[in-house]
Amino acid sequence: MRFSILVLESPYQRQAADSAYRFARAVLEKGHQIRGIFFYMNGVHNANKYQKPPGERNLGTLWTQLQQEHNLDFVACIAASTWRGMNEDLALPGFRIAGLGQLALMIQESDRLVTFGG
Amino acid sequence: MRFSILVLESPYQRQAADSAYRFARAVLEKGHQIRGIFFYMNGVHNANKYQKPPGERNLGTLWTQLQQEHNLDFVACIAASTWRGMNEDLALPGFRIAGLGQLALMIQESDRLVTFGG
Amino acid sequence: MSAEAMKKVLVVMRHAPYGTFYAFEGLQTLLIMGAYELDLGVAFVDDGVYVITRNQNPKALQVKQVAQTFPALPDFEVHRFYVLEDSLKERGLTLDDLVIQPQVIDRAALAALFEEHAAVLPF
Amino acid sequence: MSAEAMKKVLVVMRHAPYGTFYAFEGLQTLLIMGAYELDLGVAFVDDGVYVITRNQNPKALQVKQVAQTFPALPDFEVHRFYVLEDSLKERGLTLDDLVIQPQVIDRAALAALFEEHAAVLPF
Amino acid sequence: MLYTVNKSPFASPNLERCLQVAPAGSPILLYEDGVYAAAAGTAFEERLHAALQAHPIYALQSDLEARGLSNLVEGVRVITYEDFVDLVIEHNVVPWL
Amino acid sequence: MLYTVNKSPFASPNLERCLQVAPAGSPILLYEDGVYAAAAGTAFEERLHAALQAHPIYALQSDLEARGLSNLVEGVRVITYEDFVDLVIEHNVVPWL
Repeated sequence: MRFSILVLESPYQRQAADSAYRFARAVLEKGHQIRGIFFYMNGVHNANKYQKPPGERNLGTLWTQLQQEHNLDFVACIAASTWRGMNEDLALPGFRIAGLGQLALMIQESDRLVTFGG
Repeated sequence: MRFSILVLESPYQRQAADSAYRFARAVLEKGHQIRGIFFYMNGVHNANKYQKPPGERNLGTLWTQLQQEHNLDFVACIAASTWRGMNEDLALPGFRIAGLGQLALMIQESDRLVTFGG
Repeated sequence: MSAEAMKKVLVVMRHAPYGTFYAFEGLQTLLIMGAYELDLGVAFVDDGVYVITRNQNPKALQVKQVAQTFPALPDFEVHRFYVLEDSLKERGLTLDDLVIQPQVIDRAALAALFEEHAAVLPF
Repeated sequence: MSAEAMKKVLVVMRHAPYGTFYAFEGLQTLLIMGAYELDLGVAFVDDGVYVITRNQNPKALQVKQVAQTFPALPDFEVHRFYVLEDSLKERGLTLDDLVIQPQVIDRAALAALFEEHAAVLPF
Repeated sequence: MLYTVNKSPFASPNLERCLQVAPAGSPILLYEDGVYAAAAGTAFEERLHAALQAHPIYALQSDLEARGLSNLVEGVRVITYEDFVDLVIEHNVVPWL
Repeated sequence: MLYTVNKSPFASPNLERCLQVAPAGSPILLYEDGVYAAAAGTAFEERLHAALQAHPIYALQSDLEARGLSNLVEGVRVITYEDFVDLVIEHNVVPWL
């Protein structure tokens, strides 16, 4: 079965981004597919390459590893990024910045959409 | 009377940062002093110099203007910034990045602390 | 693509406007996704009914008015609107207080609506 | 500076741990601010009582355990701890369930506590 | 103390919890989504009416206007940000976030 | 549909609202701070007990463990993230955020 995931919150303020990451891992570990993960609203802060939580899981690094291991499609919403000061230069490898249309495509091409938010 | 303000949320997800800005403006318009504004937790995203909400108030610009007009002390917490990928290079003019001790000093040297959060 | 083949997506608005930006971002989602081959609906539930009340004026907040865009949504291929009856009543609101006239549904109808949709997007 | 001249600051924990990071950041605040000339107290109210419950194990979440640091706070010059009686009762908790033994206070005492403090920091 | 509440009474128990703690006479300020508690005709009106017997209750004008709320529970005092500043000068703040 | 709830029942009406909408038989998943609803001995226990007559109710193990919750309302089923994935495969999701 093919999943897409929508993330609406930044790391380190609310648990949503952590939950989304763990859900994504579990989907892949069970042998299912992820069509894409769309980072929207404060979710775009997940892509920040300078985040560095001392002595804890770095959610940015975890996302990038997950993306690279499984060649996933990670999209940070371009509008939400522009509002919040996220851009290509600040983004971790594996994240692309593109429009909400990508979320529409993910929904079209998935069996399930699961949203994690505030 | 001397105020300090604590901001716990980023712009554009919840109203807290907008409310803090308007409260700060009102304090100054009434002729009172602001000892400092401390940006903590997701509040550090207020300092992001690339934020660009199309056709709306740019809270980063508004903060910078306010800081410059009144020579205020704006501090983004260094720990919260490190976690979230905020740093000197990404920060707007007028924001400095420093420790929670600055919040302690603000509290010591103010008559009132007002917190705006999620 | 025929309407029957289009995937049904329901945006559920449950947050009041302005205090958070969920309603604003849900609206952006509706405006964009209508351009894709999706059969879009939107349901106003709990504080989400406040998203479409009349007379909103956020000029002093310097943010965009949210409600005014909803009447234009049919031009963006969003044609199905629902509001939970109990949510209106709890807030003392009637359809006259709203900028659009969604179909008023009860809780059982809302649950049935969820069943009909391939994806439910919460805002 | 004498204790009498020190400004009294009350950190109020009202959020449960882990679902949000308010409790974690409130704790960081206590750890740092004790080094300054402030007379610090902390009150656990509503879901904030869950911040100091025993047996927390967030290893699977890969985040730091919050409760375990509270017993060390006196070393950081935080000496006053309060918990709202009704908040404990509502959650079926007693002092035995907590990692520290705050002073149990009722609502009137909490309100009086607010009055005594120069600043109230909500987390 | 000035107790401030920024959440809708339909989405959060914060105002109710705050009212249980605030001693009679303490002013309550509703702002952001907290102003929905001031709207007349809702299921919360009776609770707010009771609270008004014990507390001065203020609601922030710009937040009311943004949300299109003009028909308010009788007794609620509409104030500006400048009045908010005056209240904070008069009373220290308990932010019930 | 699988209804998912991530807020504490003491800090949000979300679980109550969700239960009012979810038809009998629909599974409910508690995760993040939502797992506090599964704790035994709280003021919410009776409500959850009633809900268990109508719904299978699941709580996420890692979120329970993080919060030190092991004494749960009888009938709540503790599941892993992998079980969560299975539930989503079986049922489409209504996230009651």
